[in-house]
Amino acid sequence: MSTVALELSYLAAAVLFILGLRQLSSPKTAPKGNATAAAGMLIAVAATLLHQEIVGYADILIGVLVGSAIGALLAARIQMTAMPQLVALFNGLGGAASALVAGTEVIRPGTVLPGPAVVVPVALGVLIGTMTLTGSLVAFAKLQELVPGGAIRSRLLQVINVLMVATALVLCGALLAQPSSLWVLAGLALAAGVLGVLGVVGIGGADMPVVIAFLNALSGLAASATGFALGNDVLIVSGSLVGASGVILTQIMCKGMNRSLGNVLFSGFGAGSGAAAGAAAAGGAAAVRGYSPEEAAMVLTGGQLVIIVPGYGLAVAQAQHTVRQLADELEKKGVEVLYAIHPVAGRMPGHMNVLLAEADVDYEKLKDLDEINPMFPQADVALVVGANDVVNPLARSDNSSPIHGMPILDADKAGTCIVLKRSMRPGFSGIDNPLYAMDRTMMVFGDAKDTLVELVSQVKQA
Amino acid sequence: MSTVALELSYLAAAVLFILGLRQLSSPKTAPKGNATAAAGMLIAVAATLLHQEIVGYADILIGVLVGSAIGALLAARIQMTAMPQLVALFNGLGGAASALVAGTEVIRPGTVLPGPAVVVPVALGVLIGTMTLTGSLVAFAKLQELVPGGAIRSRLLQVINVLMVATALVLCGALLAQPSSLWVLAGLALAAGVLGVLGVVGIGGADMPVVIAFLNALSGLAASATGFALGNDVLIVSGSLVGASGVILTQIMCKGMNRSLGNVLFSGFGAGSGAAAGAAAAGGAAAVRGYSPEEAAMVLTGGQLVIIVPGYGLAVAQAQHTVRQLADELEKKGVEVLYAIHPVAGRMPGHMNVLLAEADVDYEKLKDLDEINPMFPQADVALVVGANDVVNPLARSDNSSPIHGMPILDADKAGTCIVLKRSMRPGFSGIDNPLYAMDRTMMVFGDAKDTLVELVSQVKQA
Amino acid sequence: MSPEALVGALTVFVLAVFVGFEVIGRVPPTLHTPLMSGSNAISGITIVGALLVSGAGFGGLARWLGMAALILATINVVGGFLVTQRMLRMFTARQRGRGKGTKS
Amino acid sequence: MSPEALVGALTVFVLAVFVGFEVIGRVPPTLHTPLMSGSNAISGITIVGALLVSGAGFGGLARWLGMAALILATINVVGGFLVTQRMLRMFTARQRGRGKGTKS
Ligand SMILES: NC(=O)c1ccc[n+]([C@@H]2O[C@H](COP(=O)([O-])OP(=O)(O)OC[C@H]3O[C@@H](n4cnc5c(N)ncnc54)[C@H](OP(=O)(O)O)[C@@H]3O)[C@@H](O)[C@H]2O)c1
Ligand SMILES: NC(=O)c1ccc[n+]([C@@H]2O[C@H](COP(=O)([O-])OP(=O)(O)OC[C@H]3O[C@@H](n4cnc5c(N)ncnc54)[C@H](OP(=O)(O)O)[C@@H]3O)[C@@H](O)[C@H]2O)c1
Repeated sequence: MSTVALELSYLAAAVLFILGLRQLSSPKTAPKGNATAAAGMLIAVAATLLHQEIVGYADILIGVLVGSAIGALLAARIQMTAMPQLVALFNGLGGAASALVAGTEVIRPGTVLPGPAVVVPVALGVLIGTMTLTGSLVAFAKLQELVPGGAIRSRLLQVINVLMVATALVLCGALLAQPSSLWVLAGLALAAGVLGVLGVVGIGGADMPVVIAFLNALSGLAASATGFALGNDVLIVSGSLVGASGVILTQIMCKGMNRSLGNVLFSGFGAGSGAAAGAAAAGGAAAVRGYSPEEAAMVLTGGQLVIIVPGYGLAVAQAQHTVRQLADELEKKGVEVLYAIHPVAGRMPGHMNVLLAEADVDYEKLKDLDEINPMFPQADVALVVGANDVVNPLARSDNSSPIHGMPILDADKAGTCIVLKRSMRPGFSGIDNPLYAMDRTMMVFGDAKDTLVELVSQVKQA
Repeated sequence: MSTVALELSYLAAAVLFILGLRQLSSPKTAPKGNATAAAGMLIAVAATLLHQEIVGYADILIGVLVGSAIGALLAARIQMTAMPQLVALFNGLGGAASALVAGTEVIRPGTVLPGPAVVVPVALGVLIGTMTLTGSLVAFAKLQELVPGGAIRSRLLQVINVLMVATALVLCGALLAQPSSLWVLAGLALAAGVLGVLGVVGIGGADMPVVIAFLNALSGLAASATGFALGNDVLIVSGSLVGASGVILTQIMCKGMNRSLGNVLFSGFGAGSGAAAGAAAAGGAAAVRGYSPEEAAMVLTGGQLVIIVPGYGLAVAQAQHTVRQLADELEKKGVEVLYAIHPVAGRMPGHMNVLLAEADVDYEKLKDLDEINPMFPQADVALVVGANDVVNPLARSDNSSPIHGMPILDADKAGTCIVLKRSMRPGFSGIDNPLYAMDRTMMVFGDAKDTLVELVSQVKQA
Repeated sequence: MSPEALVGALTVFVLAVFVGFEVIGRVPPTLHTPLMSGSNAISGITIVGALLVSGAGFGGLARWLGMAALILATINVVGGFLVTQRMLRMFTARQRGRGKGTKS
Repeated sequence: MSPEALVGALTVFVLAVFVGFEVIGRVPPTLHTPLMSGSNAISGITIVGALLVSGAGFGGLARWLGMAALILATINVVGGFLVTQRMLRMFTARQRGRGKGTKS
């Protein structure tokens, strides 16, 4: 295949990526959008394989087979609740591939002494790609609970951080002088790797989703940089599409948490939450009374409109199917059921939507913040399932609270507020929730799934 | 200025164009958007002037001065009602400039024998650019009423049309063989010019706005083609932005008229309207009764909500300021006044908006079709000022009507419908309007401006 | 232009068309007339081509063609932006007038 | 890459960023998780670079680096698209189920 034909195929691939992403704008067309994007990838790969520069297919066959097998296995086996980890992992692998391809461009046999127009993007590709890899691996480990989730911070780490940034800059300069030096390149990758690790180690486990969206953006930028190095437009286009997507998601999440990106990346919000949690649990538990599932079931069946507020606890308890059952039973009894989805409920953007979609909940019943908040005053019951911060009224009232100004779901304005959680421990932000102590609030303690199973059978009997 | 710096400036210009167009999405930011785009143009021009290839500034100075003077004069002097003509004229000039630049690329001294990658875009640039020029000039002449507005059609014209298309194709082929032949190029331009004239001559005067939007798209494509010929990215980008804009506007207008572009361009809808108008005027006049401005003023002041429906007659009568005065007087009397703006009211997209904005009407009172239609049943009065087709209920009810299916404003659903027009002559589509014969309709015959002046003084006295 | 460069130019064209459709699709009907005249002014970007021709010191026909192109493109650019500005000022005059009273 | 080509690449980059922001901005929150995994799969486009390296017949280090890049990129692409498809199927399963009964 001639170079022109190859580049036309790449253009077609880029167009398909864009069209695919456009179709992601509605759940109805989204599966087609994903297929469109995949078709674009197929065209790009097929055209590359037919290109005249390809002389041997043995290595390619091995690489593609091994990669496909691993990828397919991971995709098929992963549990929906572990999606954040998987996305983090894939992100890292993509970044690593970009770094490797960019690096190879200057050290491969037969490369002519590359000028700055090549070396600069290569350096960026290696730097960003490797940071994405190691950062994503740390994020993966935290989410998979292979390492403790807290934010690790110390003076020493900060010093190392500064040293590494300096090293990376020096090595970038060295690469410009000696573009094909393997050692400079390896050093650059090493420094970038350490930076990635240190950057993410210092961020609390619960902030990981923002980190993942940010790493998503970085993996796109790494692909773009590699595209600049190879002079390949499809890499540049795809990389910048992904970069834009990552940046937008990061913004949305930061806004939902009412924090800036800088605050997330550098302030270690999650660092102290363990301690705060303990204190809050001790102080708060006395003030509230627990109710039994029977009592809750009676209130539920007596209502006309029940709004379910799912939170991270739903994912932990894997209770999405049971919630759906409860809603079905209530609907059979003539109760209307809606779901209130907070933009940062759970641990990644759209987390609750994916879980509830898995349980086959009609997505038209999933209402976002602006839509559902005016409805709470009319609702008879707000059923809070493992959510905490996203229904904390302090965000509205307490100027000094760390979550002040974060938009919240007005579950406290419903007739009765039933809360399912295991204890009085606070959520991600580590602060107390006065909702639990309200008169009109019924706490039902226990694992969300167990409680829901109980509720389903009670409602059935009613 | 080096080529790289020049191209970076062009990139900056393209970015400013995009940002400028984005700011056009709201009336508040729109003036800034226009200024942003103009700044982009300034950067592009300034960078070009500093480029090393420029050796003499005398010609440039003359050209820029003459062009600026004419442009500024036209822009300052034009009446708002003549905007369609002016846009058509500018369009044509832009197309001509593109054709000239593209043509010069192959015949200028020192050009090396250009390959098909240059010749094809040059041919397209000359072809599209010249068609845009002559087509726009005909549209201008029709709108300015220099020539009769009707659609001129005959077998002979069709034969010439086909001949010209064939000639143009042959000449494109010839140009590929002899890229630098002045005669081939001139022949191509001539054929394209004739095509442009014939294409627009065959379209009724009232369809001109669609034609202008379409010519707008063509002038963008001509600029893009020229960009391909010169290998100049900023031309390509700007041209395709304009092309996209023209295509979208054409689509919107066709949809508002419930016709396809093919139908507009090739069917001569406006051709028979003169005859139909005569017939309708004769048949319809007997059935309805005229009212005096006094009677109308009484109804107006008695209402609580008056919806004004402006149409092409408002532009003809230049009555925008008087409408505004009437609205002010009514508001002083406690009557709420809104404006219902149909997407194709008038003779170009957004025509009514511009007129009313000129008269300083708050744009928040201008409601579009979907917003205002549900409000007509509550309105006491619909005041139809020189509108006809856009309030014709036949579009809803009569399957056989040529305007059937065109979305209309439901003026007939208001308590009383007051219509200001000069006669029972139909509007652009040439068909009768049963609204005028309705019981609840009051026709007030006369020039819209005269009637409105009368209404203002009556309302003042009431 | 080499065939490879042509593909590059095509890529730019396609991307710009996407940008155009996305951006223009958001312009409200109220602003369609200014959009038309404003985008028209942008299409006068051929002025840069005309400048390069006019400034190259060609003689004969190329010179006159270049001059004609320059004049026409300049009318398009200058007239287009000015008339758009004139129209848009009307849309905001009302807003500004109000602003004085109520600080909106 | 020549400096001129670099500017061309930059133009493509900038336009693609505009397209990205416009297009992604319209994805509803419901679909943010699939958007993340789907766009992630798209960033696996480096696979074409990895293929070119792996197929070039290099020996030594370049070969192994290419192979590693290829495996990683393939995991990213294949896994990314498949997992996205799996998630999206959930969103539509309900719709399809309904379709049977009511022809919606
Ligand atoms: N979505 C995102 O993209 C994202 C990203 C970064 C950070 N965040 C943050 O995460 C938080 C999300 O708010 P949220 O309200 O969804 O969650 P949350 O505030 O973290 O609270 C979750 C609650 O679920 C309860 N829970 C845990 N396991 C449970 C189980 N098995 N059964 C019943 N309850 C269980 C916990 O209480 P017990 O331990 O007492 O059971 C906990 O209070 C916000 O602060 C947000 O800023 C979200
Ligand atoms: N806006 C666009 O972009 C566009 C483009 C192409 C076509 N069109 C077409 O143009 C039509 C627009 O509808 P429309 O309702 O606005 O206009 P219309 O249907 O053309 O009717 C205009 C009416 O205004 C009256 N009129 C003219 N001069 C007047 C004056 N000085 N004082 C009072 N009345 C006067 C005329 O009646 P008298 O002669 O009896 O006074 C005429 O019936 C549609 O059919 C549309 O499809 C619009």
